[in-house]
Amino acid sequence: MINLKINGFEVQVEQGATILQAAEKIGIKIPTFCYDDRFKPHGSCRICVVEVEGARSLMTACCIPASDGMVVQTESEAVVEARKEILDLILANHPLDCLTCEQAGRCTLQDLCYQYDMEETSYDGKRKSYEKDVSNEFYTADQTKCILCGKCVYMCSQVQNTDALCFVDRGFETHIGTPFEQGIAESTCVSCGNCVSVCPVGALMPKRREKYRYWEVDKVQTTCSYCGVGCQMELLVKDNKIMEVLPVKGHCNEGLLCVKGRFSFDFVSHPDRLKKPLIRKNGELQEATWDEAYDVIVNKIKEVKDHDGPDAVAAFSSARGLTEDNYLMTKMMRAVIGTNNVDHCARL
Amino acid sequence: MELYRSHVLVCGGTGCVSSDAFKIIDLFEKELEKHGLEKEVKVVQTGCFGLCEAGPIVIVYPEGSFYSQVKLDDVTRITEEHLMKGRIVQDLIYKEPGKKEASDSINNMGFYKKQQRVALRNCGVINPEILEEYIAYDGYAALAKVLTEMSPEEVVETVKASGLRGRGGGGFPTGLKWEFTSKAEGDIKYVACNADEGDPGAFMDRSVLEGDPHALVESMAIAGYAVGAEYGFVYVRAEYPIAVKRLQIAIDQARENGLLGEDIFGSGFNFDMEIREGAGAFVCGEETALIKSIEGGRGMPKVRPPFPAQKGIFDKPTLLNNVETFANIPQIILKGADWFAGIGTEKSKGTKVFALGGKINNTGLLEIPMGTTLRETIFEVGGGIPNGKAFKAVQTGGPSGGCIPDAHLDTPIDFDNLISLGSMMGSGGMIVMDEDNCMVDVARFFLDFTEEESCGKCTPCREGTKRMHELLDKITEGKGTQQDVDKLESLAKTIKSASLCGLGQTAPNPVLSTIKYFRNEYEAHVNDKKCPAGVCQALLQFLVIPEKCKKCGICAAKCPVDCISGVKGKEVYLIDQEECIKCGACLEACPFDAIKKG
Amino acid sequence: MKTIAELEAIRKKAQDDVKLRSGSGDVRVVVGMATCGIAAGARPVMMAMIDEINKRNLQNVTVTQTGCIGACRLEPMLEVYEGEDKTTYVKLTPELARQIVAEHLVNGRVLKGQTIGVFEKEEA
Amino acid sequence: MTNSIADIQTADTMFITGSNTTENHPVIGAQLKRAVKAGKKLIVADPREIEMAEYADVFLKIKPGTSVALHNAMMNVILEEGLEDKAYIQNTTEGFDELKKVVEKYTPEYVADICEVDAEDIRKAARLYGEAGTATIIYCMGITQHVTGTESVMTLSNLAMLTGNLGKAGGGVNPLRGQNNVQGACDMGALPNVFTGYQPVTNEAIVKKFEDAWGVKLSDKPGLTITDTVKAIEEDRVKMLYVFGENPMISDPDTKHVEKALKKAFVVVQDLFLTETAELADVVLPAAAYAEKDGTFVNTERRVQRVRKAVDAPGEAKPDWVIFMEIMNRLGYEKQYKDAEEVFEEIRQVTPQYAGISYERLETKGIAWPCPTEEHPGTPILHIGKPARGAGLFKAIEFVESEELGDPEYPLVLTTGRILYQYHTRSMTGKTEGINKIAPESYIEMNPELAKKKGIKDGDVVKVKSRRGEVQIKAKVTDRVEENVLFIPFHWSEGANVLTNGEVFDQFSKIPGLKVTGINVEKLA
Repeated sequence: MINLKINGFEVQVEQGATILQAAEKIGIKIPTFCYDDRFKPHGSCRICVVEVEGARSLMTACCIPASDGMVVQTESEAVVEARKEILDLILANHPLDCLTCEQAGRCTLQDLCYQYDMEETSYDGKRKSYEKDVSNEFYTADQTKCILCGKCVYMCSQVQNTDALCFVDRGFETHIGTPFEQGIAESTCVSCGNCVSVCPVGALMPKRREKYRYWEVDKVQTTCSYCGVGCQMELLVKDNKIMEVLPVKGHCNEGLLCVKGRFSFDFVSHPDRLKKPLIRKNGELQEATWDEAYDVIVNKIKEVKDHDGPDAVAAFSSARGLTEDNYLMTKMMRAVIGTNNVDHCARL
Repeated sequence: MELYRSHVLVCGGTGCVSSDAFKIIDLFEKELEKHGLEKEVKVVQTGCFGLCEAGPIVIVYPEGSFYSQVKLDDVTRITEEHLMKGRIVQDLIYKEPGKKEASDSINNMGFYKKQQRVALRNCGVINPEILEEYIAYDGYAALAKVLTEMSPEEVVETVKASGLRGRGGGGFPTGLKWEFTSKAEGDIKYVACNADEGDPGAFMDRSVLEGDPHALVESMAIAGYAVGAEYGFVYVRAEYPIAVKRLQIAIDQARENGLLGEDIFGSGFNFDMEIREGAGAFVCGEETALIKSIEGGRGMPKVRPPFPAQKGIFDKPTLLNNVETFANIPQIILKGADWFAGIGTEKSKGTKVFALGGKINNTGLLEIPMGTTLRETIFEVGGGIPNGKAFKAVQTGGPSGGCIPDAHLDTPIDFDNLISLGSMMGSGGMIVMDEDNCMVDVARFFLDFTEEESCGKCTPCREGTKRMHELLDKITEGKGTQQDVDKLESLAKTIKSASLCGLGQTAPNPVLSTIKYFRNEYEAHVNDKKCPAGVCQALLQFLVIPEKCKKCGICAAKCPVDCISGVKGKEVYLIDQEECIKCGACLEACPFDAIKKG
Repeated sequence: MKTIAELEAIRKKAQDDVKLRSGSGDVRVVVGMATCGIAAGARPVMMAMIDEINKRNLQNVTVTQTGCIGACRLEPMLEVYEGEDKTTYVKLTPELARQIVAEHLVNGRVLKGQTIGVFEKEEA
Repeated sequence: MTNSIADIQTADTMFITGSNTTENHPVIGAQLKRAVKAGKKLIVADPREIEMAEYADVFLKIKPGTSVALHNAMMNVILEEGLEDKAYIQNTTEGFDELKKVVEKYTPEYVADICEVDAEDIRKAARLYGEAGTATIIYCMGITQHVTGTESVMTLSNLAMLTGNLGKAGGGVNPLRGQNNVQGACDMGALPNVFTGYQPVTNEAIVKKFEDAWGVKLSDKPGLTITDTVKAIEEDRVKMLYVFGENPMISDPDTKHVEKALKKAFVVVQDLFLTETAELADVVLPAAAYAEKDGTFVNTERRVQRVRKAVDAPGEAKPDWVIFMEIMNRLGYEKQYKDAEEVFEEIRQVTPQYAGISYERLETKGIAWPCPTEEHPGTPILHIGKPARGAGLFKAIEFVESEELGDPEYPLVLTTGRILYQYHTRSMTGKTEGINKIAPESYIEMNPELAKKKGIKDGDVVKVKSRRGEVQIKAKVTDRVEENVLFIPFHWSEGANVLTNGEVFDQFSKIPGLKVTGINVEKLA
């Protein structure tokens, strides 16, 4: 175990824990843009710099391991000065269109500028400007807004392992692109949207079906309804409608989703959804009330049972329904109708 | 081997090659054949002699006659006079600056006298493409000694005891690096050589690769034995074709002769190596970026720890030194740690190679003992400032070094002194500036480079160098204010302390040092809107001195934009400052020095 | 390479070749190689000299050439410099050159018969 | 799965067979790729050169339907080279000698011809698996959807037991579940032969237990599987069919048969949309989607996780369990449930594996069953120590060539599967514009050589015939498949299941042999 002092508070952590993790342990928040515990430490953005007694220069809390006897200041004058300068530099090269930016409310840059009272940049130099890549069906990439934290690149290469995104060019010209700058549609991108989920600013944004603000939505955590992995996710709901799906770090998905879970939720609010029971009357399926429908079904069940016995009724249950749904379906068949003729498509 | 009475050494370094060295060699061979001397006189292509100023260079032994700026036509004369009749062609012999008569022999030239060549000892002496010549100068004796008489631990100890420090810039004790790597856990380990010399004007590594490639092969094998590695990588920039070619030849020769490969000198030790060519990104000189590049990735620096000694190439423990560092190793092994530790200062042992450039007479490569003062280096070895101009500053350590003023010229050169002066040793660039240099402009020039070469990974370096550059532009264009200077200073400090790698942490040095030592020049720019050195176009002013003006009108006639008015013979001429484009044509034209620049 | 002996062998051989680059040895042999000397046969004399010196593997002897020494009638001639002392040999042949190496350079015995003094006396 | 998703990434060697992981379980695929990048060894066996193959140390491009032979050959090599775990075999298994006898003749050379792969590669694979400290097996429908599916799975557990890779971290035999709650449906006894928690309907004590719990008399006669049911309808043994959230018209083999059956019986369909199946129904009931109800799903690693209501169901649509409850009530079974949690509480009572799981515990994180008590942390890895049934039983299995093949009229092999962008019968993914732009229509993958022979170019519409029927779809010319093998995704109505065989089944699991169908292809004149 390692003992160190952060802002005067003693804290004990495992060998190898970073200063950031040590601070988190005692509830001290150190700002980050580029940090994600799923990546190899890369310390790009430098916003997490802290002052370590005896160190030649400031140190990045996200990748420097805590060492015994370390004395750390996370908000000292030097630190705040450096953070403000870094924010100043980022703002100098970032469009200040927060009024219309869809990331507003979920933007780390916005939050930190608020925290450190950075109203505007003190520079009036060159700003980058790139054409927005809208070639992907589900998200857009606007390098003009990118702060080059590198999260998308590392997400794609180290966690999702699709290697579609990379750094292009050097110095001030550096930007995120795809190999040979062919555009996302032409790349190996599988539209998982995991890069979008980690973008701290509005550079990578989902293509929205309709307008909403992040502070307008309710968040409901649930389990994905596609394959059997059981990814955890958050449904962002506005006006009784799903606006967006965001990944949640669950047991099995480590905060990842695939194209289906992340972007294919339109079916829920699709106009073709069945809204009333239908009964076939002289060859046509026609709308009916629940009572009518239930009567038809119940009478049919009775009739068949009386005439041919319970085993003349069969049911296909659903591998897509709830556990509870399946339980009552099997109970209905076994306990109430009296047959074991229940199966589902596990085999298909 | 044939016996010759005379050797003609022709410099085959990149500098001289670009000025016809190869043609000169061919011509010498033709001429000698013509006179039936090919059996008596041998033409040898060597590495760089260092004094590139004087290239192409030809040295004739045994006399040691130093012919400079040799042209093709001179070859015939040298052959017929010197080689046939033994009459040295005096008018082609190099004359040192400030000396009347030519120096009789290379051994008596001031440029070489103060030098002590350890890393460069074979450069300009042997033919780098002939293994035997290297061996003749004790080549591979050190490897033989190490493999047959010493344990790996003893080798590490020797290097530690020598006090050698990394010549790539950091100045980290080499012996410690070797020790860390040898102690690191790992079945496979690597030795790597950083030959990605990025500093503009610096070419000491190139010179060793071109002039003495076997020295690198030998030392890397020694290092491999010491740290327990069986394979080495040399990372050379592709812009060094001759270096790559000669190093490859050396590697092949070493293999053919069993100096690389299995069971070297019957010791059971195996070692082999390969060249990896880099695309010439400055940042790839940074060790973690270099490793990424060797692995085939984008050259971007990585956070340390872990250090290469723990997790380097392909996450295996890796010993990484630069060319000059390695070039010292065989001598240390042969002559002993004490001999090496006897050279230099308390904390910086041995010699250091510098690439001397800028406003200096002896532009070129020189190797001097640590502790030599800047003054000695510039005025004795370097031959002083040309055209009697006054010295203003010397910038050491490449584009991210600081500018040191006259007041500190008597500082003995070593790692720590240079840092305390706000500069650094770097890989040994040394650029001299005289009174005609504007220090603000100089800072701008270097920022131009570092901004371009920033890898773009971390915010302070990527965005900050750009902004520093823009502020310097503003100031040199006369649009700057005192606030800009202050902003520049605080920004520079943040970049220095918050950047990820050495590039960003040092990039502000030119700015900080010039502000520190030449603040007055900055103030002149922002307050009086003047460029004291008269470099910054926007701040220049050409004025007619009335009392000197003879009303001849020549200036008006020469002015390309007709902004000079006056009446010939009647009234003094006047320059319209609004219109003037500061081309200086009038100044040159005026026969009476009646126009001044200010 | 499997033994140090192999390396040593190569080194010895190679050193002979490059030795003259190591600048002036303590003993310098200067051969007159102006038109007169060459006409009189100085070149074979010089080559014999060099050859003999290398055969006997004499270190610290440098053979250089010079222009007309000034007594053209006595060519081919050469001068042996040892520190301050200078011995001038004249009317040489390749054989004599080899003798000079054997007697003078090795055993330190000057070949009285061939020195310029002797000839000048004869002429007087 | 015997082991957890997190756990399989810790194996020294992963053997992925019959699973196109990166397309069908993308998030697991990503994690496995990362494991390989980190130095884990990977063996992939598949008829198609799937993405995972690019990461494999050994890729065995086997002929469809030959896994049993391959697995036997791997065991043959393991025994040949003494790589088996003798202690494990001694202490925890039965039937080893018989296995040994059977696999003897499955030498790599012999099997190389059956699977159409290189014998050396089989050896390499066997060594990678056998020499590894821990080795895990990951499989999917590519193994099960065969006439010999269950046997093929048995050969996999033989392989795992032979090398002592069962019941330990980083080992195991891990089927990846295709749908969000297959596991839950099975756990709930949505199978003709078991109650919840796999308690057999044929066991007197069990039947008694449920009779007491439910307060009614129960049948102890195993019911009909889906495929049996279709037959039974044709033979008038079944008159009424209740279809809950399924679309057999597309997902089931030999859809022409299915259609006949659905038209014949009285059919109730309960779904989100008017599916191809619903269109043939007599009554259609509108159900609530996952985002419109509370409950649980059980994922492929047996982890029970919460599903939560985010929006209201459209119109009069109701949660499925409510519908079943209301029908039960109308049939005179009075039990009422006020919410899904109350249903779950009853599940706990009758299902030992679920006894310790409650909504309260699930609020913060999912729990993997078996979880017998409230204090029990759950069981991410099964069979620790020894297999659940006591001693692990080796089942020696012989390879049999699929009957689908060898018919000169249908000389080519068709195999089926899913693609990344579409899901099952597209009733959900088909509603997303972007998805349909990327994956708009059905197609058939064929090898360039075959295409050349047949004069077919990439993008041509071709006619694909089997004994069951024919489809006309676009050709995608690619060397992902071998010359005599073709692939059609089953998502589309004009897809694979028009051609697949609905009559021959796996003798144990009754799974149809979807992955091997004899077909012929020709260019559309």
